[in-house]
Amino acid sequence: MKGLLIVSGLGILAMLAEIFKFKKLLFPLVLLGLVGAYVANFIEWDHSYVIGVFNNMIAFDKVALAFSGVILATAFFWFIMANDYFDNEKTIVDHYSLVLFALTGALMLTAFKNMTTLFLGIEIMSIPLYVLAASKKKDVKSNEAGFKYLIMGSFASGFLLFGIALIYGATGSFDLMDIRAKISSYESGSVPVFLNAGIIMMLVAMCFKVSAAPFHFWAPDVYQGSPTVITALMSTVVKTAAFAAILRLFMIAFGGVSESWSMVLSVIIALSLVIANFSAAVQPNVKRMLAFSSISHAAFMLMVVLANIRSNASLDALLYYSLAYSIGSIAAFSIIYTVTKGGDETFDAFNGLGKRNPLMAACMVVAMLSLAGIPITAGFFAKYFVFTTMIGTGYKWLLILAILTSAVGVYYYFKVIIAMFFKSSSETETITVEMPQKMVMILTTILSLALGAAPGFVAEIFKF
Amino acid sequence: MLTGLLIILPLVASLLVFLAKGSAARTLALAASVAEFALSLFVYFQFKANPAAANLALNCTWVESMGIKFSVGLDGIGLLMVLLTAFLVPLIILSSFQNNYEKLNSFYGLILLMQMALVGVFAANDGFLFYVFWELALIPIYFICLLWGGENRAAITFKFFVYTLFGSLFMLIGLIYLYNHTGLESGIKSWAINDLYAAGKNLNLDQQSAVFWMIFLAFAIKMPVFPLHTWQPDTYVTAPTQGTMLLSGIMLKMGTFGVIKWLLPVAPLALEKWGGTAILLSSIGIVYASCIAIVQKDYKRLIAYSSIAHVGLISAGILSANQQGVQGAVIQMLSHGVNVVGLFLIADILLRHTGTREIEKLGGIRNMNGQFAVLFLIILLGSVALPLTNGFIGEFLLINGVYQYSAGMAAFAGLSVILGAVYMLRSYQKIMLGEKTTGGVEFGSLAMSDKVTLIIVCVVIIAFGVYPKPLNDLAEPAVKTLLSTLK
Amino acid sequence: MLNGISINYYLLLSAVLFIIGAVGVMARRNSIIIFMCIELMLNAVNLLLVSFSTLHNDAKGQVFVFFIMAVAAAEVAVGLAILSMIYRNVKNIDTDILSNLKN
Amino acid sequence: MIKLIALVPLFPLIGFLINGFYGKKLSKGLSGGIASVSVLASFIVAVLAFLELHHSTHKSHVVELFSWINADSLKIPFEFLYDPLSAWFLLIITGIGFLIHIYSTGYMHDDPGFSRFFTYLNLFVFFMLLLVMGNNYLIMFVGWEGVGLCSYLLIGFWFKNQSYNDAARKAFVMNRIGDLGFLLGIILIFVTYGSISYGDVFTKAGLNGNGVVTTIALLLFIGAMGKSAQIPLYTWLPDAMAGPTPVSALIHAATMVTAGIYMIVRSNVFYSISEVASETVAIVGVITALFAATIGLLQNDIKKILAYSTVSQLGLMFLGLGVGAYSSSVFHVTTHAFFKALLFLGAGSVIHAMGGEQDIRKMGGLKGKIKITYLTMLLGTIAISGIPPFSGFFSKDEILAHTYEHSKVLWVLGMMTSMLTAFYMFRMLFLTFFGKFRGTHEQEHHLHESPSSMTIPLMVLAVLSVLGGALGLPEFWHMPNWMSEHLSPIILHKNPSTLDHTTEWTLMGLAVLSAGVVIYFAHAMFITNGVLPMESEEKMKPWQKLIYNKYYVDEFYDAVIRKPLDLISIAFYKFLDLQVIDGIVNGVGSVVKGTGNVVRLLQNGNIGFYIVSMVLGIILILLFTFII
Amino acid sequence: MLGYTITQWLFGILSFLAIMFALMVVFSRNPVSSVIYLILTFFCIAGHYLLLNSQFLAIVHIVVYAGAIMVLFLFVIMLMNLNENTEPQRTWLSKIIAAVAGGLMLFVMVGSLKGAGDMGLVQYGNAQMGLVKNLGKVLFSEFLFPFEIASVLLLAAMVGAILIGKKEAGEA
Repeated sequence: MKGLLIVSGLGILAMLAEIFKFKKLLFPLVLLGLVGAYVANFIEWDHSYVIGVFNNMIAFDKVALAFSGVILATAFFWFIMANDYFDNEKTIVDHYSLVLFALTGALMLTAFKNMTTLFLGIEIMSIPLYVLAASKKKDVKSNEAGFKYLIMGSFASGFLLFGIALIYGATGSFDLMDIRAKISSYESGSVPVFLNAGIIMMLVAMCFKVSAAPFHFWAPDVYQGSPTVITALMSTVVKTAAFAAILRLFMIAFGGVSESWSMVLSVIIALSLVIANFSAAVQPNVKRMLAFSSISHAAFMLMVVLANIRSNASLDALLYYSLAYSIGSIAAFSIIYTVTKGGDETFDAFNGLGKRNPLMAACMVVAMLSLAGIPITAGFFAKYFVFTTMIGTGYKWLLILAILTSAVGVYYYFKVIIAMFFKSSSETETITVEMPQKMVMILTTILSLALGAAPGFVAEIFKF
Repeated sequence: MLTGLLIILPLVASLLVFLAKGSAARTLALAASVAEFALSLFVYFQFKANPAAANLALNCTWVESMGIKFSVGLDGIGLLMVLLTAFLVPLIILSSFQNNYEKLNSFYGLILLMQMALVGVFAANDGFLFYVFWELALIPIYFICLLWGGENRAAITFKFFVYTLFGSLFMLIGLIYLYNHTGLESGIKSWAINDLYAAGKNLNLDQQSAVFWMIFLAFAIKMPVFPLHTWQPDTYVTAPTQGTMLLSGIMLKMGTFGVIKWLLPVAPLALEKWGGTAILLSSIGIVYASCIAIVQKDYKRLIAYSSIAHVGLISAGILSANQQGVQGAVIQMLSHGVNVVGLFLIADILLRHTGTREIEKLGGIRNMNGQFAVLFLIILLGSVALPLTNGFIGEFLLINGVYQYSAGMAAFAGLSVILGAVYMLRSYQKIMLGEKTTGGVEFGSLAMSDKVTLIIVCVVIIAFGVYPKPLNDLAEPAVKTLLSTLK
Repeated sequence: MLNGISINYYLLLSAVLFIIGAVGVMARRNSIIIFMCIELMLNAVNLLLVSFSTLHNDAKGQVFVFFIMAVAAAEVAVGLAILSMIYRNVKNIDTDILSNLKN
Repeated sequence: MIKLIALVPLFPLIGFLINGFYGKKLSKGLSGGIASVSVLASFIVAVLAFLELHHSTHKSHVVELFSWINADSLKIPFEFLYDPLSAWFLLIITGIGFLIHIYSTGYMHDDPGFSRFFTYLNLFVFFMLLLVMGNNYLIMFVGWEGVGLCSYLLIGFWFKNQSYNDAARKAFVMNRIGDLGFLLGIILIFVTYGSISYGDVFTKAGLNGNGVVTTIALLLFIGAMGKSAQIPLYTWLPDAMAGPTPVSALIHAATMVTAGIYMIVRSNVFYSISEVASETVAIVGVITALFAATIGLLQNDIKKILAYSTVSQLGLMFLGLGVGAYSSSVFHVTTHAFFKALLFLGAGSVIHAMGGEQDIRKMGGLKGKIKITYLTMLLGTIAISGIPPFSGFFSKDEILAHTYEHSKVLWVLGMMTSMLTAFYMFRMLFLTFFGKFRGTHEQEHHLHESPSSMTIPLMVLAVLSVLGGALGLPEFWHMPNWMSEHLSPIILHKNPSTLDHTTEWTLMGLAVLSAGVVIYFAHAMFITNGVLPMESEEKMKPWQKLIYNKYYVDEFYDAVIRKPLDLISIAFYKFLDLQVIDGIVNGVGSVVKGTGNVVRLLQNGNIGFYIVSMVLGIILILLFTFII
Repeated sequence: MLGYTITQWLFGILSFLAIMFALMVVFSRNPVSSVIYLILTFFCIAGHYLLLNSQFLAIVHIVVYAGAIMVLFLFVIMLMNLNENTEPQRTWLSKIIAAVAGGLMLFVMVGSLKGAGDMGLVQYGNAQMGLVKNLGKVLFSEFLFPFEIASVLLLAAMVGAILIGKKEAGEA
């Protein structure tokens, strides 16, 4: 809870900076605040409320804290990486506050206990992102990205709301616990049909947020058009939050009626795996490639939701996966950000990077290996956890499909590596990296190796 | 403990080498690998003196919650494989003295890293650890091939990488499946090899079959077994000679070793049901590859195909799952490792001295360098399994083992005895004999490092052909215990 | 005492409105109209919520509608701002023009 | 001495190593000397050991050196067996071997590869000794393939000539075919009896029924076919004449090619158990004998003639084995070793004199020029033609006698063979040494008798081939047949001749008579009428053409085996491997890309379309969840 | 009349109008008229609210949508003076597709929403429920947290709008 308050407070503080002229201090302040929020999480950990506050509107239980921990950590790195995105004197404050507000929304999504908070969380997270996506005002691509994101986002929230409404109609409540109780109170058969309809619609809406096929269309365009750092934010923080939300929603509210949505979900996963990997394989543009890859990763995480939502194992899996994926992406994006400053976002931008900046190339290799899921990077264990959760279930075909497609996945991740070490580029002067980005690269690389070396801790987190 | 050292040493060495500059890296790498060899010898004598007393095993917890342990140890077979690795790597490094690569430090660093992973694979006693090392071995070799390979290397090495990765993912699934069935009574799941064995035995036939094929796929691709072999010739040809040596000399053994240690004991029922099929595939591979080898133009490619043939026989022997077969396989793995390294070095020497490996373009080298011809001949005889060369011991045991499984299959597989002679002698005759001198190029005398390498190889070939007892003494009891677990 | 109307009619009505909105989004090229259609969809939802809240005789539904309104307002504000910016840049708000990001 | 029997193979090995490593630096005399002495040394050891064995009552001695292969039940020690059979072969190998070494010092004197030659030769002797001394089949196999290797090396000794190399390779590969059979036989023996040491196997031989024994025997015989050049694996031997003549004498006449006979005698138990096997042996043997003999009739290359006669003689020996006359066959091996070595060396000396000319059409009237060679070869020819009391007569007669009592048909064929033999051998003799010289002038000037280093071995061998018959005088002469007595310990089912004397005498008479007639005929043809072999094929009658071209067997093999193999291989490589299998693998990749490029088009950047597809997705989902 | 009660008549008429106007929103060429039609739709919906005893909500609805949002729309349209039928039309094909999609969607929705009958009728009994007093209670007790956090939402929207709207340095 305190974490949430601190972050939203930071947002407001950022706006005050405009008035009281301490913009320079903002950067350190924000980092400090994030650390503070993190600490707050730790303090709350032991005596974390399982029952929510504010009439059970929101509850920072262990799961919530864990996920918000992931989000805060990612955000921490993100701010360091993106620090020179906030250089423009005029807009610095707005950017800071918007990002922080988005973070607030994300944190809400990890902890909501009520449809209202879910809905508000999603919107609070999305609306600033619509703006940020469009924040390169002179750049038509950026505008278009923001616009598309906005239109499709609100269209999706339309369905979300319709679903909520139906569920409210069926259960007479917005409270997840009540809904769950009500659902379980129905003896089978007498469940009003439009309850399921509502669940499906919410599922659809959430799948849109995590950009699973066939609701993924916005992702590539928006990822490409937005400023790289914002793309990074979307593919890490937003995704993690969305998954925390899905986990919560389906674990608490709809866990009881999984048969009504698991079939649909399996199809969605299969579609996402195929479409994402296949179109990523032929992408010349790195950011788009990563967009598709994020879709396939979403599919992997959804598999956990599908496999067994109620077990600790799947909690571990999802948490670890989002952590590994976020760190990997941050590393990748920080490098892409540096490399593509020239403007060229195709793979050729990486040609000869192995010579031009070995350190960066090495980090990129680790990041790519991690995203591709090769030992002993974090990404490997992430996939490993997914497999372990999946293997018991009846979705063998999905497992096989996942393997086949992840073999395809290796292809496009290695295209980067090949470009870096194999292709030679026209310009040969070394690329210089600013200190902050360098720090992020190194730290994230080390982290993804460390997580890979010692993945045991996640299992220790949830013991209830 | 000692095994742990065997794994750590190359790792540390590789890091040092990465930091080293220029040709210092080369010497350092050689020194390190020799040290590793010495250490492995020490381990060998420890083991020989008293297998029980020799403190080889190393068990530390890695991921408590998932039952993953960092547990390594060596039985006879593993020790042999480690010895092979430790013996070949110095040779490989030595053989590279004549090639002037750029970025020496990364080159040798990667080789040593590879060695670490390989030793790990051969020593792992924990299913998960095994898989991790297995994948780990893939990365250095990928970069070796990608950075120092021949033309069109990007596509080819990539194909190799994805192909093998694809297989090993299935293996992972198989292993996880076993893992999920461990600890039925204790309730505590574990990756320990014995638990996996037990879990495997408790499965019914269908489950075992599934596991069998999933795991076998990975190994079959690595070896490679027909018809999963098409990545191999291209990769061998494109890779730098040292890379090829690593691939064929040691890495290939990962597959066969895997079948012995990680496949036979976990799925005995499936083996009875499907072993025949797998053996058939292997045997087809033998004849098929030998035939193809006959018509090869590029000598390196010829060796690549011959290697497919050899490994086919090995896998057939293993899958026949009897003492002679498996022991023969172990022996043959060693011999093949040594011989093929020799052959690839020869291919490299040919290229360096004459500028081509095209069999048709070569000829009459015997006139120019008799010594080379003799060494070549000896290695060649080793690979056609002439008695009193190391190749023969293994081949005899293997065919013997396969025969006990099915006489017809043995006869079929035995064709390699003939075909091997055909393509090897044909190529030897075309390259070395005859009047024609190679396009007027003077072949010249061998460089010291090459000469030393070849001589060492030849000595080993003959020594273990005449007196294979040390190898057998290690292999026999280990194989016996392993097979006893199948019952 | 007036007798009531089956909830199904309200469901039907709001579904129809919702879908008309959706069709609008699909069928029109003018971004502003598209926006309005989205508003229409939201209103359909509102109607549904209100009818449910009356059905359950429970005010939560209506309260929720307030939040939807707030969000709608916010979205519109941001959306129109973005649109006007786009208009400033490309002098056009036709969605088909805004399709440079593709493939 | 028997304890030290291991010395016998050791000496040649040492010789081999010395020559192999330092041969280049040594003077010719020295390296040749070392080689010869090493063989002489082992000969002496062999003789001493032989005497010891002869006097001792205990007839078989096993000397274990070290344990070689251990795989659970399969235990293969590296050990030697010294019993009458191996003892006898030791004598032949080392004895003849020594003579031929001496001869070679002269013959190869001007060759640049002098020391290399002796290296190979010593290696050969070593392996040959291993072959006959091993106490189990695998060591025999070691020697078996070892001699194969040496024969490969020696046939291709002049490696600059690719056709020689082809011959060498052909020999090796054909032997390999046989070896595979042999190897499978060995394995079957192990699988059946759980051991491959002679002692264990032979004691258990009868136990497992005839079926398996037959299989074993036939598999082993396949090996023998390869090594001893029997149909269908004989074609390598004539080509093997590409090697230096001493090689032909030692390897392709006296020793290596008789390995097959040794093997079968060694495993006589199997053959005496299995009717089928021994019948096969006999039939293959006699057919080969006749077949090769006919080819011999029209050959013009002096060495080729000898080669075919060797093949046919070997066939005769197998006939003997087939009809169970094991000792007789060994006897014939011995005598054949004498006179065939003699003949080859003689031929060598002729070639030497003719300055490398091998075509008898270019010779003639040499008897005046090279007397010793002529005389010795004459004796050899008489011996092989089976004229009493020369050695060939006795051995051949013994075999034929046994054949007669076994089956008349085979006997007839055998007789025909020996008649043909007599004919073509005398044809060769007459054409070479009689008549007038048909070569070029410089050849005529160049003609000279070979150095003593070559003639002495000739003389020794001549003596041996004259007196060799004493080793096995017919029983019915009431004289001791030393050979059969000597070998009796290792032959399990002896079949002493049951013929009555009259038949014996008639057979003998017939043999002599026929030989005499044939020789007279030959004389009439080549001396009196001075018929010469035709220069060109055109004038030949069809049957002559057929024979002259060796029944086109080589061409046949080429068409039926070699070419198809190449074609299949190319098909495998070019089509199956590159197109189909790899095609599938790469196909997967391109499919992925193709699909990717299609899927990519969905991303057409148009919001309207995106929304529509979203809606369609939802529709489908709802449809499947609720309607259907 | 015709066996229908007043309410049912009202419901019917309002629904009919609402749908009519909604359709007009979609189909009318001129953006301005679309706006007007949308406002009319909102009025109908407000009517429904009244019918459903949520008087306060109805007022707020009118104020927020008709009063604020739609005016904003109108503003923007004027600003860009799209006040004529210049909007390029979609191709017939895509229009048809859209229509078909809509039809299908209606079909499946109705299909998936049927069987709600057992929920019973909407009873217009409690006239108190929709009053400010009532709603206020719920809003400030149970929904306090969302109410507060909604301020963040609005703040974010505001900042966003400003960020987008304000002139950058060096902008005309």
